[in-house]
Amino acid sequence: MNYRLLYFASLRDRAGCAAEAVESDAADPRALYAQIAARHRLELAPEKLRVAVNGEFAAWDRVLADGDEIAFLPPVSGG
Amino acid sequence: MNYRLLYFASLRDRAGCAAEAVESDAADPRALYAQIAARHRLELAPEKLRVAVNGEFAAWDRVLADGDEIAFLPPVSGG
Amino acid sequence: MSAFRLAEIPIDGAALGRELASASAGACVSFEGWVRNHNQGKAVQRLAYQAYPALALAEGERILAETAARFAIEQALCVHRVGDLAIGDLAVWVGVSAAHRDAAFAACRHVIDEIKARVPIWKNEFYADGFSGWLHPDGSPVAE
Amino acid sequence: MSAFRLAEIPIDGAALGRELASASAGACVSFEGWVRNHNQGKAVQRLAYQAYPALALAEGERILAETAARFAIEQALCVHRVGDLAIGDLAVWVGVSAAHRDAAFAACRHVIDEIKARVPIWKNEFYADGFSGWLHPDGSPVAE
Repeated sequence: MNYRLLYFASLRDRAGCAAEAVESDAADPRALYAQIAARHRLELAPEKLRVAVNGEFAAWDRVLADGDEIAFLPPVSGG
Repeated sequence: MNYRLLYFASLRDRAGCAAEAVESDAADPRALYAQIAARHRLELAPEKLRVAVNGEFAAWDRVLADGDEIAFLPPVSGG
Repeated sequence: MSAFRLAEIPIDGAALGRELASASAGACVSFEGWVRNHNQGKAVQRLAYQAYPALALAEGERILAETAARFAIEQALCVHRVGDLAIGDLAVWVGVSAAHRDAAFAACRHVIDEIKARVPIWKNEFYADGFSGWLHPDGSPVAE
Repeated sequence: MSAFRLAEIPIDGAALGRELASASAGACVSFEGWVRNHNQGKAVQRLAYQAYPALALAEGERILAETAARFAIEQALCVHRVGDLAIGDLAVWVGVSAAHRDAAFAACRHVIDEIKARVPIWKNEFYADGFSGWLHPDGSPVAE
């Protein structure tokens, strides 16, 4: 399936881009993160991240659909 | 002795003036208030008031000196 | 300039906020007291504040000094209006800067509570029914 | 206009305060987060905030709606900067109006606490030693 990935903060620095299109057989965010973490050598463990799908927070086992936009969010630090 | 009295809020309305000079034999604020309360028909009991002498809070039994400026202060309501 | 001030003209909160500016402060909390159109169920049309200036300035300054000693803040300022005010007018402004927000919130709250309880300033409310009344700190009318 | 906003240009706290004006409000509490020249013992030279705009706006709006439901307030607004900021710049502004000050203080504190904990905005601090780092909500560096 085709997904669009968004990267923020330290993940963006590590991935070297703010967004990318990926083709993947991962069916949920957990499997998808394992793939991209290996490819970009991301070191933040999933327990430290939150997931968003199509602009809303989502669960790690959410079933993904073709064309979904997925973001893995590092701990926030606004304010 | 000669005192200068300052009036504020409801006491000013009742006394009909913001300040007045009085000659009195009262030796402390307690005795002085009894005299002026009778003259101006002030109805606020002394327990509801605070005393200031020469611009600082003072006790009801403070010994007054000739020329002192005395204010009897109703409960405040700023803010 | 003193940290506690009385103002006979409108208070400029933005200008006061700039007086608190500091490179080492991360938080600034301000409180504004506005003239409200009602109190204890009565419609209020306007207010007048009367102060005992010499004592109000001394007591206000004492409150700000006590606050600076008690909380981890950088600076605290307070300005209180006197004279005639209309609905919506800014009656009192308190601003506190600090490295962190815990102290800024706590100190700002402390200042306005103490100002209301201790500073010789009196509020006279003028009501829609034509009556007026001096108030206690809790907003209830003075018996006299 | 939305109650929660992201700003790429300097925040005008005075203009935001005027949006809160109300004849029935007696209290207005505002919080300003300023860029501080130090954090956890390190000298900070400047900051950059990065946001996930779609989700930040939705989550910020949710926080303000929850706050309005939970506290007796009239209105709550929040604006957060994104992009590059210098020491002393206003990074986040929260303002709350209410009939009484208890609710205004509590709600303002609640908003800034929740914004810091939940809204997808990230702070990158640039240090005097030439290094930079993304931060956790508690101000400590992200491990990666």
